[in-house]
Amino acid sequence: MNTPVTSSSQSAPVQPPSRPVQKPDDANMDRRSFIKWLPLGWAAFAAVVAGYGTLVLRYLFPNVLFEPKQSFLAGTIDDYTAGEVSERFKERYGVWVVRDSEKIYALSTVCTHLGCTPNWLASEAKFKCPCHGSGFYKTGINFEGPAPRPLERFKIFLADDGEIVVDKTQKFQQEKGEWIDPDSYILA
Amino acid sequence: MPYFDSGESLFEKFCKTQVGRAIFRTGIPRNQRQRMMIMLNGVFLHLHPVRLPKHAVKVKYTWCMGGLSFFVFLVLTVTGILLMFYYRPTVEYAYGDIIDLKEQVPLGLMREIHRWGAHLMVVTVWLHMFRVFMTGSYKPPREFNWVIGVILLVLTMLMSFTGYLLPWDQLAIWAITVGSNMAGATPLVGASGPGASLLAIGDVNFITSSSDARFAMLGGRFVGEGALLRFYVLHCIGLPFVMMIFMIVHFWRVRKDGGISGPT
Amino acid sequence: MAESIKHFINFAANPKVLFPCLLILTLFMFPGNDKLLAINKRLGLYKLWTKKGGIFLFSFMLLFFIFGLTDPNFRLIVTKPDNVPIVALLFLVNFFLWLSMKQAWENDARIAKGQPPQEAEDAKEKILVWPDLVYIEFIALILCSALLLAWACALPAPLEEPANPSVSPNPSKAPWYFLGLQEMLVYFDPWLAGVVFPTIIMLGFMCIPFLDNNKKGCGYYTFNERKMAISIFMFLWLVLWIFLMTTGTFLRGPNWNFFGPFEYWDIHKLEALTNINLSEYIYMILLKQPVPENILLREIWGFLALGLYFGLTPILLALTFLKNVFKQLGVLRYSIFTFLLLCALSLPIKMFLRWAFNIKYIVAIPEFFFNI
Amino acid sequence: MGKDERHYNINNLNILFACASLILLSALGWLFVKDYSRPWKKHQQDFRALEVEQTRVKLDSSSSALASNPEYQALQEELTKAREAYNAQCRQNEALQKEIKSLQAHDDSLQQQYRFTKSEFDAARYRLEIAKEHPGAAAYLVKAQKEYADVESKLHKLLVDTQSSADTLKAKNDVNAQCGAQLAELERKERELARQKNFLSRKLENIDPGEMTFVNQMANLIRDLPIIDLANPNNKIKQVVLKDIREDVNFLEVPKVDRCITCHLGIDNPDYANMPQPFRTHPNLELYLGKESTHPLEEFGCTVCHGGRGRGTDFTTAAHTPSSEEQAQEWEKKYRWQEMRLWEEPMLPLAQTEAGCFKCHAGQSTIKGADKLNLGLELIEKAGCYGCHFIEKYKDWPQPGPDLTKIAAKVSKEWAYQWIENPKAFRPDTRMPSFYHLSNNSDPESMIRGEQEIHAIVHYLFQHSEEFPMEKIPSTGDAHRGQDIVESVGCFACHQVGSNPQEGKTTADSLRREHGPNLIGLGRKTTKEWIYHWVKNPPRYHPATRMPNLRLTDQEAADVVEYLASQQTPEFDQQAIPALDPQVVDRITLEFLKKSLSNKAAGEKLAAMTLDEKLLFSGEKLIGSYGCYGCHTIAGFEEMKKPGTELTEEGSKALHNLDFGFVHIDHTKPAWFAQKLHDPRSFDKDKVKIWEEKLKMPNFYFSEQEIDAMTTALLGFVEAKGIQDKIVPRTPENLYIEEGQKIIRQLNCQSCHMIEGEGGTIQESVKQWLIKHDGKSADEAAAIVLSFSPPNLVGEGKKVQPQWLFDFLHQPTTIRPWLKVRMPTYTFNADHLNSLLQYFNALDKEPFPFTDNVDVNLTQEEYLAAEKLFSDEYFDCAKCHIVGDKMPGGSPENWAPNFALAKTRLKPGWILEWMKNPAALLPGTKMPTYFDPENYHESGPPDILNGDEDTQIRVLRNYLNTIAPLTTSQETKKNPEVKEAPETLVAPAVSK
Repeated sequence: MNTPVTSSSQSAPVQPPSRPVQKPDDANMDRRSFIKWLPLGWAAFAAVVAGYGTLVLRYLFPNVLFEPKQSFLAGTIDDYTAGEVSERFKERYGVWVVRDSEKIYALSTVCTHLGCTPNWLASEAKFKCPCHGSGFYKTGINFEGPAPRPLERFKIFLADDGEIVVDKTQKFQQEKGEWIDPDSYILA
Repeated sequence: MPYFDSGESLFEKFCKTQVGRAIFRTGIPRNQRQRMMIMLNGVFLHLHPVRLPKHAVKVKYTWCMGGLSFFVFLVLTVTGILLMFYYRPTVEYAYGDIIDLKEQVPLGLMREIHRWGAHLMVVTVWLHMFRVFMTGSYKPPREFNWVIGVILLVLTMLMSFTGYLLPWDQLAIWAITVGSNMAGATPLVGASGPGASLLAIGDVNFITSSSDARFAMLGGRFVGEGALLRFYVLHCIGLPFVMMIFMIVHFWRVRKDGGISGPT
Repeated sequence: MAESIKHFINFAANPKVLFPCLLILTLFMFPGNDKLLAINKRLGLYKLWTKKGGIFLFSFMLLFFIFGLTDPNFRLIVTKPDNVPIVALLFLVNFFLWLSMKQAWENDARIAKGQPPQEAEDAKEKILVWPDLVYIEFIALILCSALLLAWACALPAPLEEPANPSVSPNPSKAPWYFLGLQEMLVYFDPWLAGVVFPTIIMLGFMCIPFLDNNKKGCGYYTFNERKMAISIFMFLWLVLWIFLMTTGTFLRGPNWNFFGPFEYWDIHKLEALTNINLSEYIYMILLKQPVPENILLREIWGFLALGLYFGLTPILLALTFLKNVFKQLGVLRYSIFTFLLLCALSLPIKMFLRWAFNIKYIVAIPEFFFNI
Repeated sequence: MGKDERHYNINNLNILFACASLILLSALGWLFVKDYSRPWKKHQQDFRALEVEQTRVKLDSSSSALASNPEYQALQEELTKAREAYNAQCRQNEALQKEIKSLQAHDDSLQQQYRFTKSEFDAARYRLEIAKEHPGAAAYLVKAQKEYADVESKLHKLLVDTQSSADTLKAKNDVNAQCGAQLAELERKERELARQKNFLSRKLENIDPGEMTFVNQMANLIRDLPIIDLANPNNKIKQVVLKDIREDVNFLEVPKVDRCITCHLGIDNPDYANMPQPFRTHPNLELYLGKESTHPLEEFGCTVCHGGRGRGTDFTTAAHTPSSEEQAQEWEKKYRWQEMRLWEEPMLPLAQTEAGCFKCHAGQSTIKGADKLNLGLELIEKAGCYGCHFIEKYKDWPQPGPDLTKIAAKVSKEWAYQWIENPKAFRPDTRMPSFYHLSNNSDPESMIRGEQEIHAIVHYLFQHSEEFPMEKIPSTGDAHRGQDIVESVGCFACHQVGSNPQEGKTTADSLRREHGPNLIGLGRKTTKEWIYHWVKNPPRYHPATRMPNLRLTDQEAADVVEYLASQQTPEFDQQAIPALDPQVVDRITLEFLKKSLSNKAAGEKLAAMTLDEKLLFSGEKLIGSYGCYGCHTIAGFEEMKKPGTELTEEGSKALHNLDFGFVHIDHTKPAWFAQKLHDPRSFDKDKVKIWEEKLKMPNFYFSEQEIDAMTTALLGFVEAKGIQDKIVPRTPENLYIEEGQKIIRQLNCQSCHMIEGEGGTIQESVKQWLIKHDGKSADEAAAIVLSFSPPNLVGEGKKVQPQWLFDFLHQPTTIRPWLKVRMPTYTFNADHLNSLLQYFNALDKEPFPFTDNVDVNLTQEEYLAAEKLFSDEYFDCAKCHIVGDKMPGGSPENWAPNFALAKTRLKPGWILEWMKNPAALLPGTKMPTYFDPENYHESGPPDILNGDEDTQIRVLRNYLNTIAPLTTSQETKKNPEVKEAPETLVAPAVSK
């Protein structure tokens, strides 16, 4: 019984009746201990495996990002007068900040036709694309030329210190009915 | 033996020395026993059984596509390892390194072999699946191996997909952008997928563009530095590792499920 | 003459035309039941799966390509290095399709005569693997290597401008083997086309051995013994997979507009966008009243349609066309089978709804990105 | 059991398995806990609590301010009324609402149709264009044209429909909106008034769990839990990535990443000025970190100035450096701080923070806001460190010490001996360092040797001294008069007289006053003749001297000589001079000989040398060893390399390159530098060295304060790597400014003049003069001191014409005759003059060298008007200003420069601005403001030139141009003295 079984291939044929005997042996096992330890072991083991999975999952999300910033600070509400189309951020960030009578929103400066940059014509109160003549109202709605849809708006919100933040990662398209999203404007 | 019957060759003489015997146990297989032994003894040839029903040897039955897929995989492994010597997966260097493979690196054609090999592997794997379906070879007892096969097919496409980004050109990043945007639409765990807002609690969004399925894939909110590195690692280490494991199971199962399929 | 042929092909290549044609052709080429098989026989379609048929098939394809290559637009798209494997794939798929179907029909003829299939005949004889198989494989891989080396020498691997996240090429295409999925994006939202359907496809394929419990046809080419399996597979594989991929590669140009194979990819091409959601269709056009603000009320019709499609159709089918299948598979397998089948069929159905009624979404809840 | 081929008891194995799994599970748990518990999270939580408190306080004050705002109260009342009215009138109007709704639906449907048709129209137009492009397909063209026409008419019809529908809808909506218009307007007003409060309360809702809804509270709880914190945690690492500032990682430079703001959360928020660290606000946000400042956080980060390991997110790994031993111990307790040894650039200790400024501002002479660093740099200049140590910044500075090539004419051998032996004994505040009686040469043997060394050095110097012929002083002077001259003409700008040991702290002002030596004991040091010849023409004795010529007359010079020669130092005279000891001289000589010769040959050579030769030989070797030539010009050492190590990048020197010897101080760079400055030779402590190997750096006896400042400067001398884009840009303007600042610093201009808001040191001595000589009280003197001090040079480039300034600097003329202080004559070369001119003009961003021509002609009418304005009826300009040769009345403290100079001296544009608002150009000027800047357009006399202020100022300016400039001949007539001093054009009116 204490000799380790090293050559099972030879001993197995010699003792054919060993299989049926195994059953009572299993039955002899302390049932209470069987119930207690084995499930506990497996539960712990399963938890470990789940833990490994969680580990890998968490590992995929770093605590900091090295991506270039997609948002920028755009001053305070008082920096804009009602009815103004601010071109301060056109060059650097490709955004017009517009304040109308009740809200402020950030328009993309990319023409929805072929991606040119329209100009703001204050005297005619419209954006006019120099490439193919698409025209957009101050709201960004297209009304002339080949542009297929209105200009896009970017996410805009107030930061902790009351500064306006424009986040270019999220955009809102009028044709998808996204301009009613509270993230797409701030109340002036 | 009609072939190799021109007296004792130099190789045969070598096989008879102690060194030769130590390496080539069987020697040149000239008789039936030797032909069986060579299949049994070699670790590589052991992949095949000793004998097969005749239909299984016919190319018009097998199309050779499974074997070719494995062979192309090996070609891709070798060329891929060689390419890694010259390629740095950073946004600064990746594109220039690819240019240099063509312009400067001796036999930089390795890249062409690797790229077209990748396309070829997708094709051979698909055709292999096609053949297996047409011969009904997924039927019992080979159901499970078919499942493994489907996994391998998906892995092949993922391998190709991850490799697609590495040249870091317009073709690469936009193909991956289009492909990975779909991951962003995963229900519940994609920031632009249905149900992401259901996982928000109060005003706190838990699924955002920097914590969704797409991010896990790209390591960033858009295809950039992080994506390049992740795809590189998956392409060179992660996916091949997984694929190896499944291939081992696949081959093992081919043998254990009764060898190549055939009428029973 | 050549111009009008090109015009015709451009017209015929439009998915609106080609897709239904292919669908019907598949139905008859790979008849799923005896009735369809009879039609197939009457039409003599099976003759394609003979040597003569093969020669015809390949001469036709070859002629088409030779003719096509005289056209600059066709040449431009077909000879693009990354598209070459797809051209090759088209030939290969057709060749192997012909090869397998030829053997299948030959075997079927043998079985009809009471003989075992060719493979069974062959299998009686055992062959030692060394050297026959090993040698064949060796030669195959040598040829394959030769092909790869030649390919590498002949075609440069593409390298475009350096990556620029602010300039997106038009069209931006996914890698070619995913273009089927991208083509689906025209009809379904990304969460379906890009995530749910691929998952279902993968799982569905894995399910094949468990759903097809037809004992016959294991290990040899046959068509007659597994008509339905092959018919469905050909629909999935040839139409939904290879065809959509080919369309996405060759026939989709700027703005993801359709372009015939001989058509110039004009970036200004415009197609009227007049798609409308089912809810709008029902409320605004049929009922002539405002669309309700309540989402559930608004989309109730869509949900109803979906419920009927996935709930009622299997039952109806079980009572009619698929009576035998239902019997053979049992409830669970049958449910899974029909669910998968209905998913696969949803694409042609959605296409049809789009083309016939300009239906954009059956259920449209953009608030939750939930559009079907 | 053997029968079952079993060995272990399965139960035991189960237990083992369960235990093993549990152990693994707990290890995994540990892993998670370890990863999760990061020190910065605690800081962020603390900060949040602080933030909540802060916001609440602000909200309370904002609310109460709002509540007590009568406008707001009134608005509230109006609002209530308006709401009631709205509820009463508009809410009820259901029919209208319903109508609008159905109209809206109709309109929506029309809009959609229109959009679709428009889209169809666009497509049809495209098809028409294509059909036109293919001329072959005529049928297509016809079809396309028809299609196009159809769609167009349909579109047109729809457009009409849509517009009319929209109009109807708008009309109805207007009716509806009318009802709520007032309310909406009031609500908008309320929003505007209460914006601050609303914002604060919204913020509070976001950060204060107490203010949150229940759901948000739950979210707030779970968002920072482990694993879930991947999504959207409150606590997260914050960093700035600096593209322009690069970290040198040896193989290449990579963008710097600073995470300091992860814990220093209030750093750029002025609200946290009094909070405990790590939340305290950075001082001086206008200069640092603020968005409008010159060093915004986003562009500069933290560690480029402060040093440290920017990527570190815990206290130790950020490489914090304690300021003191106590702080180090406190940190060890509080943060388990350890020194971050494996980082080459640890944070600068708080006391030395300013060192960080130098690497970008190295070119500037005075770095704004870095007082300690400035002091350190000034000390380096004063002490002349660059004489022995090469420092890039000072590479072309003149030698700091006097020329010794004519020393025999100036001092005696005895004095020279005593001076070298202990300079401080003669002049306690001298910057000449001590070479003897130091920590490594105070043993008896060294003392004996030292005495003979000095003999040898003095011998060498005097042997090599050139002839310096001096005439007899032409007249006898008067010491009393001499003292008056010394105290008034401006000598005290650079010199002091008398034992005036450093009292209190060294400052920029105190250093300016010791620009030249303290004139204490001058009578003991040198001869009257020498002093006479020196003050009359300093460069004659010392060509490179920075001492200018004050254009003293012979008599004045004689008086000054008499006064200065009366300065004696009796104690110093009594110091004994040891006798020459030939044996020791032999030993010293032999030692030097042995370095180049074999022992035998050296002995033979020595034997053949006379004592004189030995002294000369060893004197030369000793001067070479001690590096005297670093600061002084000494014959025979003109081509020698600087004796000390280069200090240009001393602050970047690796710590292991500094020899701490057996001195037990902190092993840090600041500590080593301080120790070196405190006792330069202390690192020889307990070392066994021969004379040759000993440290040679002399002791300057710096005060602790000075050492601190100089340590700061030394720490700032670092390799300028990775900051190329942030260094003050190398534009020509900036280079001119830096060059000008350098000259100004070298010549100590700021001791007399305020330049760039700095300087005017001499005012103190002018004040003393006014008290002592004019009998003013201290307060009176303080009030008028500016009128008697050299002018403030703010806006000089804008003010004066370049040609005039060039001439003036070359040969100063009198502008303010009432001043006692004289602008001296410097020996400028053209380079200097150009630099100074470019400096002043670049500083004011003036075009240079050419300026616009200005029409200064006047019509008859204008001339008369200008004369009127000029007269005592109106502005009475001549009351203070000298006009030609007409002096104004009143006391000199109110006098102002001669108008006759205006034409050649002042820029016409400046005169206009000056008259408009003098205080804007020169704050505190005594020139009255005639035109009220607050109300400019009504400030001029209304009866002149129609009351047009611009014209009034212009004609006045043009009028000034008509006042004839003095010709040289006129002047010379009035000042016959000038003939005697031909190098000056104008004799200053100081003789009284």
